[in-house]
Amino acid sequence: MSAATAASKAIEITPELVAEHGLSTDEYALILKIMGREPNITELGVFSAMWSEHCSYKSSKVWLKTLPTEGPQVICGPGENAGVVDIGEGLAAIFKIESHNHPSFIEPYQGAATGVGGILRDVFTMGARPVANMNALRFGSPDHPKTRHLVSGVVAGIGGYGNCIGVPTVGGETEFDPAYNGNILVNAMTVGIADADRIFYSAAGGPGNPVVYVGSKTGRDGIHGATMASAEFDQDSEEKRPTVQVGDPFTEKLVMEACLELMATDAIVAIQDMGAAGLTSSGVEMASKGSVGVELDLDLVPMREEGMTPYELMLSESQERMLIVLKPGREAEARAIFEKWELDFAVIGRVTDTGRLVLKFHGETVGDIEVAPLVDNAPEYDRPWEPTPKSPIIHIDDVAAPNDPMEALKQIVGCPNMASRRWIWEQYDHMVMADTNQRPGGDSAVVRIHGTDRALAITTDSTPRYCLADPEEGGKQAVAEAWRNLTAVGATPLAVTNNLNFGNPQKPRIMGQIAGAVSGMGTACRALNFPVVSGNVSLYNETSGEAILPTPVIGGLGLIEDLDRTVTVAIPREGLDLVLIGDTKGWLGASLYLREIAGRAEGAPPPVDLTAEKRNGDFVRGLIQAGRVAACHDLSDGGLGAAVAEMAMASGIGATLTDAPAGLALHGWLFGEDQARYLMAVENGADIIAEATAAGVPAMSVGQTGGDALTVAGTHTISIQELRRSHEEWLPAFMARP
Amino acid sequence: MKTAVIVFPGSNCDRDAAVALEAAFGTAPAMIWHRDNTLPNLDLILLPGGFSYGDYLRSGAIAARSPVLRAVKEQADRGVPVIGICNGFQVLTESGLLPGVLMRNAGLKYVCRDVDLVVESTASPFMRGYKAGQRITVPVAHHDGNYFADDATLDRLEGDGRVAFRYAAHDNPNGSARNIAGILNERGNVLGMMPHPERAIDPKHCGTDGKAMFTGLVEALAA
Amino acid sequence: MKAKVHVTLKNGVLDPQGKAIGHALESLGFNGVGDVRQGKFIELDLDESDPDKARARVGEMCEKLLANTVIENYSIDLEG
Amino acid sequence: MKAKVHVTLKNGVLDPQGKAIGHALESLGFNGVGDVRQGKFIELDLDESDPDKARARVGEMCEKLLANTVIENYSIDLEG
Ligand SMILES: Nc1ncnc2c1ncn2[C@@H]1O[C@H](COP(=O)(O)OP(=O)(O)O)[C@@H](O)[C@H]1O
Ligand SMILES: [Mg+2]
Repeated sequence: MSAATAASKAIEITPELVAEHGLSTDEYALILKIMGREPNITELGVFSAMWSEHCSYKSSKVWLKTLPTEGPQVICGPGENAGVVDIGEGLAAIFKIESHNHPSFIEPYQGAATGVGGILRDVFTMGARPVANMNALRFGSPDHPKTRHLVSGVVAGIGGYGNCIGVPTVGGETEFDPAYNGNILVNAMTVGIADADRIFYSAAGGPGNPVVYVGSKTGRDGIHGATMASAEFDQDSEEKRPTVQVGDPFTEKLVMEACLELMATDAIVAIQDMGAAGLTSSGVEMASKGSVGVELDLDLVPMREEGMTPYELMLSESQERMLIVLKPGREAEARAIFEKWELDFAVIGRVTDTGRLVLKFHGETVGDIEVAPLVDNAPEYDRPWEPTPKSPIIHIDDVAAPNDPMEALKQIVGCPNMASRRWIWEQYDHMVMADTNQRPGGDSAVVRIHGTDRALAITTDSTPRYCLADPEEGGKQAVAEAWRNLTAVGATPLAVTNNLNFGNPQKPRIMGQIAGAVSGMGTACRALNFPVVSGNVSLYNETSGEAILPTPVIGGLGLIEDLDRTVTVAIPREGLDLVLIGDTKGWLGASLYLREIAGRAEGAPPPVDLTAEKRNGDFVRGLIQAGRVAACHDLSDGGLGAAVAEMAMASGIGATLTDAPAGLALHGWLFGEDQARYLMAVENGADIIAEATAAGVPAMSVGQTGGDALTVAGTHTISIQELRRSHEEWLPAFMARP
Repeated sequence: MKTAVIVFPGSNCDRDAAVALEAAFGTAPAMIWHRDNTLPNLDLILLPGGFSYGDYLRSGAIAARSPVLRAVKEQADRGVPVIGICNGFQVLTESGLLPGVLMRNAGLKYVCRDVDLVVESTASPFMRGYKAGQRITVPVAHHDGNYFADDATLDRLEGDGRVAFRYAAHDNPNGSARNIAGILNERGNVLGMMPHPERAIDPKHCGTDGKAMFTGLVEALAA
Repeated sequence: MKAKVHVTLKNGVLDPQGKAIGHALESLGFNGVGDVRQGKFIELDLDESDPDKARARVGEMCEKLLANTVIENYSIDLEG
Repeated sequence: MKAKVHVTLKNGVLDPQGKAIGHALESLGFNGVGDVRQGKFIELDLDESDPDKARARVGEMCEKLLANTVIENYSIDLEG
């Protein structure tokens, strides 16, 4: 082996050290085979990072491969920093979702903030200007002593980062469940827009080309606690080094502007943000994608702290850094741009034709690894799994009717999982960039494509209680609901990104949830022409053996061709007909009603009929795009009752709703969660119902808009004011509690 | 008519402001980088919202000491209209062009929402498009918008008719003294306000109640 | 040499953060907490070894940037 | 009695504020300023006259509210 530095040589690679790096004995044996010798500590660190679940997707890859990723609209599917879809007129939307679950539990503000920073980088790395942020959040029970602190920190952190960088946070979702007590979920999504012919990729090329480091300096942020605590590394540090990364949105804003400025030239060969595993993953991925080698001189890395070792430099997760391969001779031009933005700029290495990652430090070679096997031979496991046992189907007759249906409705719209999220989104600048056409609170956020009358619709969705009961149907439902939310604003759904949040994949039961959910997602994406273009996997969300609910979060993106032909959930005026699209059977299994009112969390979730979804959704979208719908809301949690209440609360105009059709109990009518349904307010209900019937779409007249109350079946009534009080009160009151 | 938007590192409403100015004036404003220490002769200068220098130390503090601010001050002294919106208002108070300070919101949280404003004074070019007493709805989006000055200063501002906008009673989003949302300098050519009129020029975004500020400015400057 | 600067709000200036901390302490069950004020504490490394010069220099920094003297006071301690 | 609490970032934790202040001082022409770190300074009035009890009490306040002990250290001085 070539010379290693004293520092690296001093550390003996013991089985304990290997284990601390999260590598199994088999994996280590493979490393020995690839290296043909024992790795030094820096090399071990590189393998450990690249073969981590996070970077290698070793437990999920076999399943992810089954997802549909193609379609005429797809410019770039999974595998790059983010997915790219064609949105017409020479533009592309670039988007992705990513989790920062564990760091946000440890330090909610910084964890969430750096999560937003990371996903923003993934998107602008590809040449897009970010135009919207979303966030999908799951917290523990409201009664859990940590919950309030976590909600407050996470929301402040997401706002703190997004507000400062000036990208609007336009929507998301927030749920509470005791299953997240020890593992909250913070999934952040960013959507950006780029010229379709100016997308930047990460494949390095051109041996001899300079490898450039830009952005913040490297510190010891986020280097794995377990290894850092070992005495050899940290002898002179009196306080245990925090592994928490601190975000600097101001610097990120500068990095973003500088990168976009450089991208307007033709100086870039490849560009890659430094995310998880920092310089290691960015360097290795750029080399691997381009089938080239990279040689880095670690002395040239801008450093924030003294005495940093090659190991630390390669594994640091300091934020707001990028790696760029420039065309030859373009250094000065690039440097001038970064200096204008007062950012560090350093040529730290070269592209080579050796196919090897070579690391130099103090004039010696401290790492030398062949890139292809490091990436291609990364472990991949087809882990054993058990299918989730089917839950029983719950019949309406077995579910108690409420004493007072309007009281039940009031309770449902005010329960922790349905209450207004205003307290959250008012802390987010959701209007900066002046293109937010639909603010948080509706089915999808609608963000205008700057300078045009076209827009993107964005949503995130998952119903973990369905996924727990039936991962396959739950996976389908998450996709279907995202597709429906886009449809409900009149958008044509284009593609999805997804964040798979699960427990320990080494448990066959959990692996069964993953297998089921991914399979359901794939089925739904295929049926709805809604390919997956990017995503992220977060496993091991368990504490003391207690796993989170299976939570496959779908981030959906759709296109609106004409902003004059989009609708919101708000009932705009009196005297409109309410038309319900889709079949209502009164499915109460795994429903909110069952849990919140009947106090039972059980039963099979509503089945998803993808043919009906597609047919009903296409019909509704057609009407909206033809300008024939005044307001529309898809039906999901809380069913018809919750939907009509939300439509009324959004504008202050009430409605009367007909009684349940013959043979259906009122609580099934109001609170059943049958899928593939929409409630529309329209000018001429009879015509629309006739057209629907002709098209084979179930449709029925269910009432009229007007007044300042909600009245059902002529007798049950509640004022909008009272509904609103219940809906708006819970979250601020909860957050104000000591 | 020549207008300019000053861009600091961390400004993020600069584009929104430029769109609003271009819509009203028909020509795009000059985008002036913070390091420029000389300015061309201008008819209107706008300091945009955002987080100049990350709003580190104090909101607007570092921007207020940048070279370009000296040049802005010179033009303000010559009577050129200067408007600071949100972070721009913070820069104006930090630089001494306007009295008082903008402290952390009373609720301590960032707040982004529509607020109802009352137009108080129409005695400046900025307010020409409005009627005194008019109520308008314009969004706010800030963490430090809690206007504070000593009582003597507040009395003077009110006595001199230099309160441009107030939050409607019961709609004060940040705890500002006397519900103050925007103030003028003595000469009436410098306006600072926390709400964002440039976000309210388009029915497809946040309504149009901010438009009159820009169209009024066009008229006032042409007069 | 190291300078430690305390920047505190002048008397009579409202302190929303201090007030909120006071409230929060109370609701956490800490009784008997009176006034709470929050200020800033800034540490600077200086390549100046003469204490008088250092003090003058840091004073200037405070006047020009570190404190908003309309509402804030500052004090300077030197070390090392 | 009065408690003065200093809350500072732990070593090695990035301090974006301090960094920005350092930059700003430099561009204002102050040379020779090295590292700048910004922390919080909190003053509390307590109705407690026993220093040991006061210190314990304020320590608890720091752990529970005043400091984010994942990334911050705190120190307590008592007066009066
Ligand atoms: N964390 C959040 N950030 C911003 N907006 C949120 C957040 N959580 C929920 N929202 C908004 O609240 C509204 C209701 O959310 P949700 O009930 O999940 O909608 P849906 O049932 O249509 O998917 C949506 O407009 C959503 O964007
Ligand atoms: Mg919806």
